[in-house]
Amino acid sequence: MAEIRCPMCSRLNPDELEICQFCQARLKPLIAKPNEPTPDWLNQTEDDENLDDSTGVNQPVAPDWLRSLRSREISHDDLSEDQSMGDPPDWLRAGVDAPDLLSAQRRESNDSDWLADFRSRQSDEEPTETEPVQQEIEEEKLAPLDVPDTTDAEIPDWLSNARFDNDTVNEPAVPELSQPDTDAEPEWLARLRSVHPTEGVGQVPEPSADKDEIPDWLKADGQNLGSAAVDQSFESAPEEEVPTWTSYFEKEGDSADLVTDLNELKSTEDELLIPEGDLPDWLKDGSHQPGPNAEPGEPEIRKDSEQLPDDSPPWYATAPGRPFKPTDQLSQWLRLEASGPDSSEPIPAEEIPDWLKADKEDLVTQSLTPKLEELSIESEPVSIDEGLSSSQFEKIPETQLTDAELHYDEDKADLDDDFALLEKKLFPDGELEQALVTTPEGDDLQAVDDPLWLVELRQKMGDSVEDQGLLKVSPFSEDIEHELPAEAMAGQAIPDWLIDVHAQEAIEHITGDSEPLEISQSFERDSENGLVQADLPTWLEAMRPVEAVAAAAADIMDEHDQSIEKAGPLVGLKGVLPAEPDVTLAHKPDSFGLKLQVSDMQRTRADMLQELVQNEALAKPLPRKPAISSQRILQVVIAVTLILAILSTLIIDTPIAKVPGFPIETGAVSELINNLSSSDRVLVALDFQPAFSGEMEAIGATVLDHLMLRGAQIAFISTNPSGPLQAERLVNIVNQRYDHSYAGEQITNLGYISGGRAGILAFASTPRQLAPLTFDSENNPWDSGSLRGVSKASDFALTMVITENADTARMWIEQFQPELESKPLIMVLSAQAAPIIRPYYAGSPQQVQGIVSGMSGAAAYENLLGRVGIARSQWGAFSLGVLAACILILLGGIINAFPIIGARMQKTNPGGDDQL
Amino acid sequence: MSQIHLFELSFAGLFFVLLILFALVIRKRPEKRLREIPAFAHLGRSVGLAVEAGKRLHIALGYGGVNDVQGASGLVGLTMLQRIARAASISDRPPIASSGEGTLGILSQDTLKSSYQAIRSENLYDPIYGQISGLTPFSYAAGTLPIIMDQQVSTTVLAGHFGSEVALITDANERVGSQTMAGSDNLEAQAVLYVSSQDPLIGEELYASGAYLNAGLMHQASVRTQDVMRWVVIAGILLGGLLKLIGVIE
Amino acid sequence: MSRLRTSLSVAIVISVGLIVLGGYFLDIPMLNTLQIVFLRWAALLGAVALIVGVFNLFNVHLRKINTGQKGSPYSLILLIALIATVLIVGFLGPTSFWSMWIFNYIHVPIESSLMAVLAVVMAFAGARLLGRRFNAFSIIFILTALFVLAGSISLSFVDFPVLAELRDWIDRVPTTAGARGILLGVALGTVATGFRLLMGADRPYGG
Amino acid sequence: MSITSMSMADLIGAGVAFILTLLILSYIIGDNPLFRVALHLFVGVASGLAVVIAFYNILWPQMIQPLLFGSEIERFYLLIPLVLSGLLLTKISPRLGGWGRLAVAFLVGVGAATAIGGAILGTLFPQALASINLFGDTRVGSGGTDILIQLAESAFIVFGTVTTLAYFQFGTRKINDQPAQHGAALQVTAWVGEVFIAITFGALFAGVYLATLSALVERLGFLVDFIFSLVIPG
Repeated sequence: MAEIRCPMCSRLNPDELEICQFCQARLKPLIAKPNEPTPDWLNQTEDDENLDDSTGVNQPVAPDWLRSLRSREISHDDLSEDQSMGDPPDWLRAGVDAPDLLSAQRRESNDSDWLADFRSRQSDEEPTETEPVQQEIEEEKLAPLDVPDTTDAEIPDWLSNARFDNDTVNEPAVPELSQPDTDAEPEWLARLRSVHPTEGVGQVPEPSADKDEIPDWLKADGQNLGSAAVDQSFESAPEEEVPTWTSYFEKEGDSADLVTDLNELKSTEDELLIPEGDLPDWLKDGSHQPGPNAEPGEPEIRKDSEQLPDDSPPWYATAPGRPFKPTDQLSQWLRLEASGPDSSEPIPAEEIPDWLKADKEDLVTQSLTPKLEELSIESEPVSIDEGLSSSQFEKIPETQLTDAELHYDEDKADLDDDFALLEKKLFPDGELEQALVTTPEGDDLQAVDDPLWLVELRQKMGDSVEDQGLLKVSPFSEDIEHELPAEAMAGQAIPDWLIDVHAQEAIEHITGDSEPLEISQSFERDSENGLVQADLPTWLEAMRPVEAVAAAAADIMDEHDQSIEKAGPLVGLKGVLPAEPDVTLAHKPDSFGLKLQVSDMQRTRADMLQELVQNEALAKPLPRKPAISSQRILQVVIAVTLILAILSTLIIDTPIAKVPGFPIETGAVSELINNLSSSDRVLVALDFQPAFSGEMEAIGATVLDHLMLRGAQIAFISTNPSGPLQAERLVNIVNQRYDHSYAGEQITNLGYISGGRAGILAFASTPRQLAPLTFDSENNPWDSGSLRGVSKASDFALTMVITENADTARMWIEQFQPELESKPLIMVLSAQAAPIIRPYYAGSPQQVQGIVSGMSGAAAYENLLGRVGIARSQWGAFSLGVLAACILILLGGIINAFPIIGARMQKTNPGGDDQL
Repeated sequence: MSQIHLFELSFAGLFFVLLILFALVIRKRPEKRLREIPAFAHLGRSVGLAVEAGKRLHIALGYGGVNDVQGASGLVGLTMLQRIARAASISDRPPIASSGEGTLGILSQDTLKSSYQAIRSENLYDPIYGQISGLTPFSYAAGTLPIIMDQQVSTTVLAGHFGSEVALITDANERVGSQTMAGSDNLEAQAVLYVSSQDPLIGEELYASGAYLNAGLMHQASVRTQDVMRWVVIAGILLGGLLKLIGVIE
Repeated sequence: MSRLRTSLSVAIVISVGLIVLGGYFLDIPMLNTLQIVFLRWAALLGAVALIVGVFNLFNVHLRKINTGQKGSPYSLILLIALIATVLIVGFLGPTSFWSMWIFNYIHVPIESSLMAVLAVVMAFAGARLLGRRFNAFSIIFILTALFVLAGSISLSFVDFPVLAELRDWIDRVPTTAGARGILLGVALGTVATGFRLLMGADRPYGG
Repeated sequence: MSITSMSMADLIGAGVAFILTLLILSYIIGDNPLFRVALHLFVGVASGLAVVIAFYNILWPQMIQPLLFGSEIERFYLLIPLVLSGLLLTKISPRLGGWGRLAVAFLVGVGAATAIGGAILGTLFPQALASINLFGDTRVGSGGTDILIQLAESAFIVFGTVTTLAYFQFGTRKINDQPAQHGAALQVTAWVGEVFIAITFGALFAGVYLATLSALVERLGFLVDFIFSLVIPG
């Protein structure tokens, strides 16, 4: 059975557990539902009715929330204040949402990589989430950085990631650059990324605690599968796989793990086929009109951009056109794979879609937005690439989101057919599986001229790794591993303007009349090339060696002009693979001066976030308590003293106690009982907990003894489930102790009436209905038994309530006594209830005609009857115990008070309430 | 029915009318300051600290039958449960409610469910968090001890009908070093809690918890109504005593 | 559907509540009869709720066992005890020998032992009070408690009749006064709570 | 069952009770597995007893029996509670629980009304009247004391009741940027009220303590008796 490591105590638990069996911490992530509004306590003063209206998704996380917790100044409505401080720090929740994953991450080499935790958490979480949640997560990450327009969620999360990346240097940037993709990526990708070579797949947590066996990515609803799984596998999948595989290669050539992961890869085929309904539009278009003719899609794109918030960045507005490309290209790429090496024929017309050309304006804006800013901020030659790549990255996912949002409902009907069509187009005869598992095919690789480094790599890994296919994919990974791809650079180099830029500015840039020279040039170059730079599929971008970025922009362009791929997946694309010299110069990229401009405030916030998230991820050791505290010693001393005091008197039966005095209310009881005749029926409400049997049986037994001496017919009733059994027990005790033989008709156990006060009220008015049968349900006492002729409360000559509970006593007084019509009601009470009930005896009109209370009352009553019962036999021990308790409480109080008095003495002005 | 019942009816009527009036007034002018009750101030902090420390909050609802007067205190406890559940919804250990009566147990589950639904966090809900730990007073107390000792409880809120056995619960909290805030309708329980709880709620204070935890407009209104009716009762007692003394009424 | 249930529930609460309440205050035979009927139904439902409660208890501990949580062996003991009790007492009848045996030798001893533990726990709490809240009220509390305790015993070697009288006075006068004040306050709170429920402002039943 | 087996059963029972008592008392030293065992055993037994007794005393005689063997009217009368019980039972399953809400609503409705009625008829008026009646009270409460002293006592009780009641006052005068507090007069009244509350709780605590101590005495007595009965048979 796979196990999950607890995030709190880091101990292993069976993976079906939701709560750690050692520290009770939640093991499985709780995933917020989409559109989670501000928790009610953000706007606590609202009525519950208004709650649903409160959408707090956009509430920025307020670190002050924590500050307020730490600060000790609490006002009386602190709760609401704390809560209204702002959104729950979801990133804090994130830290615990996927604890096992966090721990898994921790076990990885990069312990300090809190961002990796984040990413892996997300990638595990997202598949079960939908757009709003992604948006939320973006905000969660951005908010602590105090980004101005966080609430509009206009800043894509890749941006925030990029920012974080800057803090973590050795971090391969591809994943966070493809963050929008990971937002929607299927879990197998996440697993590929986050799974530790030494871990089984079984350790992957299942976000939703309820559904068990099914892996998350299968549980993921149509939306995810539609918009996430498919897009991901097409767009970001290759890009995602790369780092994982390389990490495998560099960690250990563990073929077993590779196979495991390959199986997962295989399994994703199903996932890719699953999507139902909610296909993003661009996919639908794709399925309707294969590949190129995206013009129909064009209005869609416009529509999207219109429906976007005005302040959404230009690339966002123009994005929708983009996602089609990778899909199309991948499908083509797959076809190429299938058709083998000699498929090096020129790219079919459809492979260079017209809309790519048609999209010029978009592309301009895409490259423009970043570039303008760069010009304004830091004029580095790389800026174009940054602009392109960075703009490239968020287009795809954001569009998917938008489209999914826009068209989920309306298009649901056609989607199935559309998708069926699409499936046919994309993966004929499960080529995808083939493609995914053995991509590219061995002989394909032969066909493609192997670069030197690839040969080296094959020599290095070839024999150890069983799966050739995977190995042969490795060139890309090798490439990536050694050299940060352009995106990485761009991603790391996301300048502040991308965060701080106001949307309006961005839009101005799109529609700006004056275009700087560089841009127009780049655009011309693009158009000359026929294939627009910005249209390189992301996975293809990932393959571009870092030198492409490092070198001057002009050179890069030249490079691109030089080489046209003849075969393989890149067939027909220009300058996407670097020339060999570049590759052979593989080395870690220098960290260029593309620095993230972080203000001190942002830095401190980021540090705080990092610290908090790390703390959250760490298992919190429980505060070690001293083996035995002084208070515990005091408790034991009290116990021992008490027990010794009592035992001494019980064992050595010394008459140290005098029989207590005889209270007037107790005398009233014996008087009333003395007036009873043998034909009189007495109702005994026996309503005490078995816990009090020590006291109540002592008191009750003696009064019951008196009743039996008078030969009264006794009927027991109780509002306490165990009451009837108590009655049986008490009768036995009295019979044995005082040699009575009360049984049969003399004793009727009416059992238990439920409903408390209501039950008593009902019993008072209609006793027959409430207790139709005796406790053992054998006979009906009302017609034949001792209660013949009794139909109402007042038919009882005397009612006696035996209880330890003042409330129960009051219930009987208030509900039953009025029905007694001046028939007496007497109380046999525990010492704890007496003070509250005594006024009912002393008061006028007198509602209780007599009281026997406590051990003292019982001892006095026994004395009155001339019996030595339970009370008198225990009276000595009891008295000594009470005395010991008094002394202990007094001494203990003084001992505990001294330090405080001392402290008070030292204080010049002692504080308010505590002031004596 | 006797005339005295008309008195009682008119008392109830007055109470009801005032409740409505105050609700309307508060809707217009919300702010009305309540005297400080340390327990509620501490509760606010306890919730925050529990969330931060990854500990659990435990709300003990007692065993008062809902179809009874004693049930009222349990229902107040449910209001506190609702507020606390929402407040601590970001905790990785959701609050747990224990009750000692069937209906109260059902209600605690319903309350938790609706609280989480209100903040769209249904996935936080698990019936196990609204559990019945025993069906008699002492078995309830006994069943609650393991919750306190094993569930990493940082604060226990006792709000409901208890008996003197409540000392077992507070002592267990003492042993695991967790805080207790406690109120009950039962006098014996109150007496015990006055000694054994860090933050006792005396008598009526428990019933004002809704207002102190901002549970809604009606809670504010009912606190104001209680304040007014309090003086009605006081006036009634003094006036009645005076009239009785001078023999006007028998 | 849920909304429907909610509004239905509120309607039930209000109508039933008003009928029962009316039965308390008004002398209308129809109303009084309905009140009694509803009270009896409530008593029946209370018993059914008890059964639901037992199932809840059962589920909670069964789940503990299934998930192998901490303390699951104890849960197993609890379940065995529960089932055994239900079977024995259920089949043999509550007054049968073995039912009484369980009650006399398991239920009562454990419960009264817990009560006995309270004697130590409360003495300890009393001793700690001044350490926890050192103020005038705590001191008054402790002194009162000590006087009442000492006043309720009569030892041959320590006998202060004054204490007994003092205890009697404390019970009769200040305690009565304070208890009444508290009870009245609690009653006011209870009425307010009741009205909130009747108005559907508090809906613990969900919705 | 024969006498011998009974006595044997009782002997075994006493032994079991002895052991269980020791297990529970061991909690005084500290929490331990044996205590836990006894605790869980108790919860199981107590709950089992409660449910069986509820069945025997309420469900069987008041519901099931009339439904099975009762007249048409009885059955009709029980129709609604039967339906409500069915709904309530759906609460056992989280899935079906939705409609159980209606049954719970019925209980809450009755409970709310009982709470109001009980509090007003059962506490508010009786307690207020008791305070009022103190003054016209000709009979002497406890012990024959002089009428003036009794009047003074009555006045003192009422004073205590009023101040205690005033202590609970929640609303405060709104004084800007000052902690919420009562006016001077009310502060004094509340302080006096709190003194009465402290005295009341002190007395009640003592009462509770006496009850618990008698339980301790009874338990220790049982242990001693059991040991003696083993050491000195007969």
